[in-house]
Formats: sequence, structure tokens, C-alpha cells
Amino acid sequence: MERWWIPPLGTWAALLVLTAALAALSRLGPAPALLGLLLLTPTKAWLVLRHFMHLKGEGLLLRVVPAVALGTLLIYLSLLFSDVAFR
Amino acid sequence: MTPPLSLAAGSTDRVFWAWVAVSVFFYAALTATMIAFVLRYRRSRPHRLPASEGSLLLETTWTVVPTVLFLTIFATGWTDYRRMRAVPREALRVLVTGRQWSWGFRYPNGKETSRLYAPLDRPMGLEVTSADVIHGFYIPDFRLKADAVPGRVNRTWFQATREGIYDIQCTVICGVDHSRMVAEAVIVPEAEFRRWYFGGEEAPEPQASQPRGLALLRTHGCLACHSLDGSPSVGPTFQELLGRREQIETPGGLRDIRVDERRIRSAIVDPRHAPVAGYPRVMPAAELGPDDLEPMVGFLKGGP
Amino acid sequence: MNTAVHADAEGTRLGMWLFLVTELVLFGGLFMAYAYQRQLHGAAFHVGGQAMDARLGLTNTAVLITSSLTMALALEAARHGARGLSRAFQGATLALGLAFLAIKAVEWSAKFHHGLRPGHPHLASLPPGEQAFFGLYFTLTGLHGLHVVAGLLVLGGILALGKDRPLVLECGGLYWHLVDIVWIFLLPLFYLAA
Amino acid sequence: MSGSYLQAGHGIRSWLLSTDHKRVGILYLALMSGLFLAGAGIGFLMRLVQLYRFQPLITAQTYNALFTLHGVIMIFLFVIPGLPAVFGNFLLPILIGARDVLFPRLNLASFWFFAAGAAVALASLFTGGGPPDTGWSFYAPFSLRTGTNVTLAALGVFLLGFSSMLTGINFIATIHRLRAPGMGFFRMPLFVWSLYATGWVQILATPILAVTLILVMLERLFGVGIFDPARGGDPLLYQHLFWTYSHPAVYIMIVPAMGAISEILPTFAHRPVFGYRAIALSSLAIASVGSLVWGHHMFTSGMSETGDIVFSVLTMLVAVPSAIKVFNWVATLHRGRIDFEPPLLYALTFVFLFAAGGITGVLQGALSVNVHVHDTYWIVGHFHYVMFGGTGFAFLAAGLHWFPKMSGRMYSRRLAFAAWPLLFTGFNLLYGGMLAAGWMGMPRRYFHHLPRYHGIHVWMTVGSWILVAGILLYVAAILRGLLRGARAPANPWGGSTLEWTVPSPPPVENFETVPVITEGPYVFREGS
Ligand code: HEA
Ligand code: HEA
Ligand code: CUA
Ligand SMILES: [Cu+2]
Repeated sequence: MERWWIPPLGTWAALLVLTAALAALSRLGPAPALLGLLLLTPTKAWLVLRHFMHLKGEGLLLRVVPAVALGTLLIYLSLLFSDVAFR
Repeated sequence: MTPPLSLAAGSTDRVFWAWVAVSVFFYAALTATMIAFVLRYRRSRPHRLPASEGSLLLETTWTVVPTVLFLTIFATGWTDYRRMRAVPREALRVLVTGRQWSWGFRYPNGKETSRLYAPLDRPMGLEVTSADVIHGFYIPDFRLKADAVPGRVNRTWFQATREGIYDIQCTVICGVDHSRMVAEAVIVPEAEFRRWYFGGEEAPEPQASQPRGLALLRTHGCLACHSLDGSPSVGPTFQELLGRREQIETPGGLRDIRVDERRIRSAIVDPRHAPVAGYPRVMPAAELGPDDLEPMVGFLKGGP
Repeated sequence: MNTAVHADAEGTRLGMWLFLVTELVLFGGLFMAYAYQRQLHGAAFHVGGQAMDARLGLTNTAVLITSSLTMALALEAARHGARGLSRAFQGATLALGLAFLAIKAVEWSAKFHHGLRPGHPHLASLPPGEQAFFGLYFTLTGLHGLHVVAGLLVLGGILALGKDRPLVLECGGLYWHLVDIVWIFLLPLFYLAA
Repeated sequence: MSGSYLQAGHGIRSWLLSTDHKRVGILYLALMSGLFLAGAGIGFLMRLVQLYRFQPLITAQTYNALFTLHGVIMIFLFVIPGLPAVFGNFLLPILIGARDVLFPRLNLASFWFFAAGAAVALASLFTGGGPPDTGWSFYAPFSLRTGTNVTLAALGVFLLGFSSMLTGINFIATIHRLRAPGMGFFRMPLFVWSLYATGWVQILATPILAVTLILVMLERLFGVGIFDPARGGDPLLYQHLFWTYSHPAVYIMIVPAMGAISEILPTFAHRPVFGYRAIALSSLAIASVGSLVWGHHMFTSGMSETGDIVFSVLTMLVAVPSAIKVFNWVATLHRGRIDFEPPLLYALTFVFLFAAGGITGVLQGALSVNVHVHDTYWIVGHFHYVMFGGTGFAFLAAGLHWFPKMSGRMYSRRLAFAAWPLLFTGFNLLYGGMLAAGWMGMPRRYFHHLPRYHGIHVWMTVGSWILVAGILLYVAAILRGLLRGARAPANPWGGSTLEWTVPSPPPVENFETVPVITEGPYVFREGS
């Protein structure tokens, strides 16, 4: 019999481990906390998108769509910072 | 139109008109081509010329040329803008506070005014802020604007190149009297400004000598009862006075006249004689020497 | 009236993803506000973060991640024909979602108790940066909470009405996972900011 | 073959609950025409107020409410939904050879969100603290502190945003999934391209407006400190968020208009459009670069100088794809076989007026110039040129172009021609006057103006009278067509796109058999 429940459990475990790592990092001080925020959080989001939301198996179009959204947000943020970061 | 009256303004205007000229050129060429094509290629004038579906050369040209043109426009605008943002070190810095619905000015030595006094040909720094909502501090004749934002200070400066009184207007909608949130910038020679600035509390307010007639009307209190903008008040407005039809009360009854220079003069010197009908008879006679009377009459003749 | 044309599965999925894009950007706007304020008030955000209960935040993260797991399993089960099992997993997802909301309610009421709610004089007496921090905290977690509620309504509806075809479950699941992703970002921004 | 979509059912319910994309389009058209005339009527009234005070009937407070209402109606209820909702709905499926949009029920829901949004926005006039007085941009902190009913108006606009987003989702999905066999992306008509680009802007920008309005409502209702500095907020943050949506929104208004013009010009020139790919791709370019320039509304706000520079440069760049389109349109007339019909006249007028508006946009995008003209009538002139001269005239042109298709009748050609000189003269007097007034320093949103500006106000008001006459004649041309117009043939203009292959008005299913596409959209045969 196919063991279809294994992959989701793996993703779930990875997410929990990453969360624990994030919590541990943020206790070490502001710099590691920021690092965790910038590295681990997107990794977690990526895991959810790829496995739980099945982007892994989707066609090109469906993978481009969320990428466009995230890219747009990044650009919005950087333009916003062209103001606030230089006040 | 309105001449530029500060250092920055001259430059802003040159940049603006230069690009207007360039744009009008392109625009006219474009429109002419469009009209010419429509006339030439009407169905009623048949032709067998093949129509092109595209041309890399042409399309590249009209991508590159506008890009270069637009970026040049940016560059010229930025050059002047950088200067506007860089307040010279030696500038006097006035704190400008907008509030619903008036402007207040505070000088470094503590003097507080409701008009902005500034010396001629000297840099004047402005630190613009607001006590409530956002306002916009705008002197059109100087091509100068800075938003007054609560919780922060925006800096700009100007250097006026002509004496006079200039309108300050609020440009950001701030409530019911947004359009009444106007004030004046009074530009006077440096010596006069210093006399006032260093003269303690009692020093007389500087008066711009241009137009002097207007300054005199103000000091003599005429404007308390006569408006300049046509709005009704205790007495008739000064707006478009010369040549206006009025009904006056003479000993012989009501009479229609057309206001001329003689009438203006006599109304100032001897207001009880033949006043305009329909207004209370409250105007005092003024004791004026010709030095004062003539500029006043001159102003009223050509006034707003 | 004419009969509606029915979108194929691929089209439905595309439509769903486009909708998720709007949700992403919606929260993206709030993250922009957060980033902006934090840039201007870094220190105050640090202080504000100290008032947060990281344990509650982490617990809730675990709860929500687990609910994502059960949701994914519900879909897989349905795809493999195990409808009963699928429905059980759907039920588990709903329960976990409710648990998340309950923990959130505990947390909010503690904040309310300490006068950290908008409009309270105590909050108004704090420095501007901290006021901004709590303003954003309530807005972001509140809006996220509303999305959890909406997700529960949708998933509950699917379960109650017996509409748990794989395609429907998949779309409901996509929404639920998106809500999870948003939370994944909220955790370090507020609870681990100190 | 079944009867036309107009005969598919009669009672009011068969319209209000129809999921037929054509009927939904007509519903939007009916509602929006009413809203436009109301908004335009308010504009007309504002012009009168600058001459006669009408006191005590109209006070400064009333005036502030008038321009807010005028702006909200025109922007959120007319030009933003405008072309996609009406012509997009009616034509998109037909242009790609489909029976309907991909999600017909969602489409109907969009309409009802729109109607609800309009109703709520209008309800804000009569409830709570009375009509909002902040201008359409709802700048904080004034919008947070004013006693007028901003909260409800924001809710209305929020619903309208929802409608716009759903339409965007629907159109993108439709274009991806329902193109007829053989229709690759580069065989789509240009109007479809423009709707595709617009759809992306709608879904990527509108949510930002939604959160901004949510934040305004939360701050007004619960005192959450986001924008008001008295509560730890920041007013410039509001401006950033508002314009992050509202600048892209101006491209939501203009890109479909450009698409419509790109259909009309080749149809009447009877030749393929010049530079098809450049026009198609420039729509995408406008949509993407257009999301990066919002800061040009904030040059005097106290943004950092780096921000000023970045946004000014990007503003210059976003103008380039528009310029490309304009030149390609003009080139499309070259060596055509031109039928000089009203739709063409209005389309050419679009090109003329939009170019003027665009040029003023570029000029005010230069930093030093912007400092002077920001928040003056110059800006008001700019955006009436692009929105009314651009989108508005495209609407008028598209209305004539597709009127036979939609109604099955011909409009009055004579009246349509007769309206033009009035529209054109009135328009340029009124809005050209605004540019002049702004350069002289006349601030916008002013009830009272200083005497030095009185002359130019008289000028503008006179222009508005001529313009009204033109609009009324145009409306007459349409009404006459509806009542007494001759029956329209399937292809009155000799057009080459798919909508001209189906009868006027189209049958419910649009096509008897699904068309198979073997060539590009603008192939004209001899003699057509
Ligand atoms: C349909 C709507 C629409 C469109 C299409 C545009 C298009 C453009 N707009 Fe406009 N704009 C508005 C609607 C629109 N705008 C509104 C509503 C406001 C005010 C909001 C408010 O405050 O209430 C505004 C305000 C506004 C401002 C802020 C002004 C201020 O408040 O200080 C600026 C500044 O840069 C600007 C710039 C531009 C530019 C560069 C373009 C460009 O995209 C234009 C590009 C087009 C062309 C350039 C024409 C074609 C080119 C040629 C014919 C080639 C020849 C050209 C030259 C030689 C120059 N706009
Ligand atoms: C597409 C958009 C659009 C259109 C078409 C118009 C059309 C008009 N606008 Fe527009 N206007 C805006 C969008 C638009 N406007 C926006 C966004 C603002 C900014 C608001 C703000 O500051 O927040 C603005 C602001 C604005 C101002 C500036 C107010 C101020 O700052 O003080 C003025 C002033 O004159 C004005 C006038 C007009 C006029 C006279 C028309 C005319 O074109 C109208 C001519 C047509 C008619 C008059 C139609 C005739 C029909 C009838 C007569 C039927 C009558 C029916 C009824 C009464 C129900 N508008
Ligand atoms: Cu102050 Cu407008
Ligand atoms: Cu803009």
C-alpha cells in the first residue's frame, strides 16, 4: 500500500524543527534573531508553499503566479525603503 | 503671467519653459502627422501602397529618443531641486507652523508673527511643521512649497529678489477653511528688517514699500472696513473701484456716478460729503499729506 | 437563464491562486507598514516585543502548523479514497483552528488587562514607537485571526455539507495553508522581536 | 441558432441575476452612466460655484464635500471599473472565441459588490457626520479627525476594490484558459492584452488599498495608532500606502482605454496595427513599471531625497511605453484605407488629449517643477486630460464603436459628429485653463480664490458650459440610436476581430461553433 501520509509528516517535522531553531536563535541576541527572521522564516514559508500547497507538482503558470506576488511585494518594500531608510 | 521673484524661481521657470517648448514641438509634429495621414489616406483617395506592420528601426528610435529626453528632464529638475533642499548655513531659520486655519511664524529670537517678514536678497530658511493636520506652505511667486506635516519638520528656503508683499496659500485640504488659510510674506530691505528684528518687542512692523499705497491703506486701518477681494464688509470693497457705477447720497438726493480719480480722492479726504448709499456713515476723515494720499489713490486706481 | 460554463480543475486552481495572491498582497501591505515603523522606531519595537509572551506565540505556531498537517492529510486521504479518514482529519483541522483562536483570546485579554489596547490611557502614555508596535500587533494578529475564522467557516461548511470532493478540499486547503504562512511571518515579527 | 442575448429573457430578474457576460456588461453600463452623469453634474456645479457663491445654499463645507464626492464617483465608480467592467465584460469572451468568462457567477458577484459599494459610498452622504470632506485621497490625519462620515465612505470604496479584484482574477483566468483553439497570446486582439495587463495590476495593487482603508477604519473606530502622529502613527506612511495603490490605479484606468483605441484605429484604417508586439508588450511594461512610481505624489511631503530621486527617475521611465504606443498608433494610419467615422474621430481625439495629459505628467514629474505645481490646478488639469481626455474619450469612442454590436442598432452619425466640436472646444478651454491657473499658483480644493485668479476661473467656467453641451449631444446621439436607429449589420465597420463575425447583437452562446484561429487579429482582405 502506498504510504501517502509520510511526506506531509516529514514537512510538518521540518517546520517544527525550524520553529525551534528560530526560537533558539532569537534568544541569542538581536543579530542572530534578525538572521533567523531573514533566513528561517522564508524557508518555512517555502516549505509550506512547496509541499502543503503542492507547488512542487504544478505547472509553470501556477508557480509563476505566487512568485510574481512575492516579487512585487519585495519591490514595494525596497521602494518604500528608498524613503524611510534615508530619512 | 506671474514673474518669478526668488532665486530658485527663475531657474524653475527656465527649466519649465524650455521643456514646454520641446514638448510642444514634438506634440505639434505628432498632431500634424496624424492629421496629414488621415487626409492623405482616406478611402476616397485610393492608393496601392503597401502598409508596413512594423519597423524595428523606427520603433527603436521612438523608444530611445523619449527615454533620453525624459531622463534629461529628470536631470534638470533634480539639479534645481537639490538646491532647494540645501538650506544655506548662514540663512536665518524661521519656524513655520500651520494650524487649522492660520499660519504662525517664530523667529530664533522668539518673535512671533502672523505674517512672514524676510529680508531682501538674503537666504531665509523655513522649518515647516503643523500643530494638527497636514497643511501645505506655498508661495507661488517664489515657486516654493513644503508640506506642513504634524510630528515632523520639513526644511526649505528662499531668497527673494524683489521687495513686496506676496501671497502664502495652504495647498493641502485641511478642513472647512482650507481656502481661507492664506497669509502674506513681506519682503523688505535688510536694514529695515534688522531694525525690526533687533528692535525688541516694540519695534514697528516692517512694511514692504511695494505697493506702498497698499501698505498705507493697511496702516491707516482702511482695510478694517473695506475688502480688497470683493467680499462685503462695513464699507464698499476696493476691488475694481475705478470706473465702477455707484449710487451716492448728495444733498439733492440719490445720484448715479461712475467712480473716477477725483471721486476716490474726495472720498478719502472728505468722506462725509456724498457717501455711497446703503452703507453706515462711519468713516472718519483722514489727515493725509500728499506724500501719503497720492500712493493710496494710485493703488486704488490700479488696485486689485 | 443560460447555464453557466463550468471551469475545469486547472482553471479553478488558477483562480484560487490568483485569489491567494490578493491575500498575500493584503498582508504584504501590513508588513510594509510594520517594516516602515520598525525602521523608524527600532528600539521601541524591541521594548514592545518584551511585553509579548513568546511561549504563547510558539505554542500557537505549533498548533497552526499541525493544523496545516491535518489539512494536507485530509486532502491526501480523500485523494486515496479514504473518505472517512479524510473527514476525521478535517475535524482535527477545525479543532486545532479553534484551539488557536482560544489561545489568541487568552493572549489578547492579557494585553487588554495591562492597558495595552488602543484607546487606553496607559497605551497613550507610552512613547510613539511602542504605541505603533501595539497598534500593528493588534491589527495584524486581529486580521489574521479573522482569516482563521473565515477559514474555519469555509472548512466547516465543506465538512458539514459533505462537499468534500478533492478539488474543493484542495482549494479550502490552499486557503488554510496561506493563513498558516502569514502566521509563520507574524511569529518572529512580534513574539521574537525582543 | 438561438436568439440574441437581448431576447434571452425579459423580466428584471433575467437581467439582475444573469450570469451572461454580455448582460453583466450592460448592467455595469447602465449603472455607471447614471453615476457618471451625476459626477459630471457635480463638476459642473463646482465650476458655477467659482463664479456665483449661491450662499447660504453652498458653503465652504459643501464645496469640500462636492469635490470629494466628484472625485470619488469619477475615480472609483467610473474610470477605474469603466472600460473593463463594461466593454471588457461584453467583449472579452467574444474576442477570444469563448462562450463566457471562466467564472460567470463570480462575475455577477463582482457586479453586485460594485453596486453595494456604490450604495454604501453614496449612503455616507446622508448618514453619520455627513458627506466626507477630505478629497478623494483621504489624507491622514485629517481623514482620521474630521467629523464627517469617512468611515462609511471608506467601507464603500473597500467593497468597490473587492469588485475590481474579482474582475481582475476572472479576466486573467479566462484569458489563460478559454482562448479559442489556435489563439496564442500573440494572436490575441490588443484590447485583450490590455485587459490582461490591467488584471494583474488589479490583483497586485488593489489589496494595498484594501488594507489602507481597513487601517483608516480601525483608527477611526478604535483609535489604533497607525497614521496619526498623536498616537504613534505616521502620516507619510498613509501616503505611501495610498499611492502604492492609487498610482497603479491610474494605469488601471488608462491601459484598457489604450487597448480600446488599439482596436478602433486599425479597424477604421483597414490595415494591420503598426508594431503589434510593441503595443502588446508595452501594456505589460506600463503595468509593471507603473507599480514603481507612486512616490511622485509625495515630492513635497518630506520624503527622503533618495526617495525623491528614485521616484522621479522611474516616473520618467514609465512614460516611455506610453510614448511608444502613441507613435505606433499614428503610424497605424500610414497608408491605410481610412473611413472617417465618428469612432475614429473620437479615438484620434483620445490620442491628442492623452498625449497632452501625458506630457504635463512628465513635466510635473521633474522635481523642481513639481514643487511649484503640486496641489495646484495644474495637477487638476493634468489628470482631467488623462482621465477625461484619455479614459473618458476612449469610453466615448468605444461606446460608438461597439454600440451597433451591443444594441443591434446604429447611433445617430450626425449627432455624434455634431457633438465633437463642442466637446473638443469646451474641453480645452476648461482643462487648458486649469493648467494655466495652476501655473499661476491657484491651489486646488479651494472654495474661495484670491482675486488675482478670478479671470481664469471665469474662463474655465465658460469652457465647462460648452463641454456640457457636447456631452448632452453625445448622449442624444446614443439615445436616438436606441430609439430610432437603423438595424446594425454584423460587421458595420469592416472589422477583422472575432466580435464582427457574430450577429449584432450577439446570440447568447456567442458562437454557433467554436472558431479556430489561424492568423493574427488584424488581417484585412481586399474589399472589406
Ligand atoms: C488616467 C489616469 C492617469 C494617467 C494615465 C497618468 C499618467 C501620468 N502621470 Fe498622472 N495623475 C493622475 C492620473 C493619471 N496620470 C491623477 C488622478 C493624479 C492626481 C491625483 C491627486 O492628487 O488627486 C496624477 C498626478 C500625477 C503626479 C503628481 C502630481 C502632484 O500631485 O504633484 C505626477 C508626477 O509625476 C504624475 C505624472 C504622470 C506621468 C509621468 C504619467 C505618464 O504615464 C504619462 C505618459 C504619457 C505620455 C508622456 C504621452 C505620450 C508621449 C508622447 C506623445 C511623446 C512626446 C512626449 C514628450 C516630448 C514629453 N501624475
Ligand atoms: C474621469 C474623471 C473625471 C471627469 C470626467 C471629470 C469631469 C469634470 N470635472 Fe473633475 N475631478 C476628478 C475627476 C473627473 N472630473 C477628480 C478625481 C478630481 C479630484 C477631486 C479631489 O480633489 O479630491 C476632480 C476635481 C475637479 C475640480 C477641482 C476642484 C477643486 O480642486 O477645487 C474641478 C473644478 O472645476 C472639476 C471640474 C470638472 C468638470 C467641470 C467636469 C466636466 O467634465 C463635466 C462635464 C460634463 C457634464 C457636466 C455632463 C453633463 C451632464 C449633465 C448636465 C447631466 C446632469 C445630471 C445630473 C445633475 C444628475 N473637477
Ligand atoms: Cu491648511 Cu489647507
Ligand atoms: Cu501617479
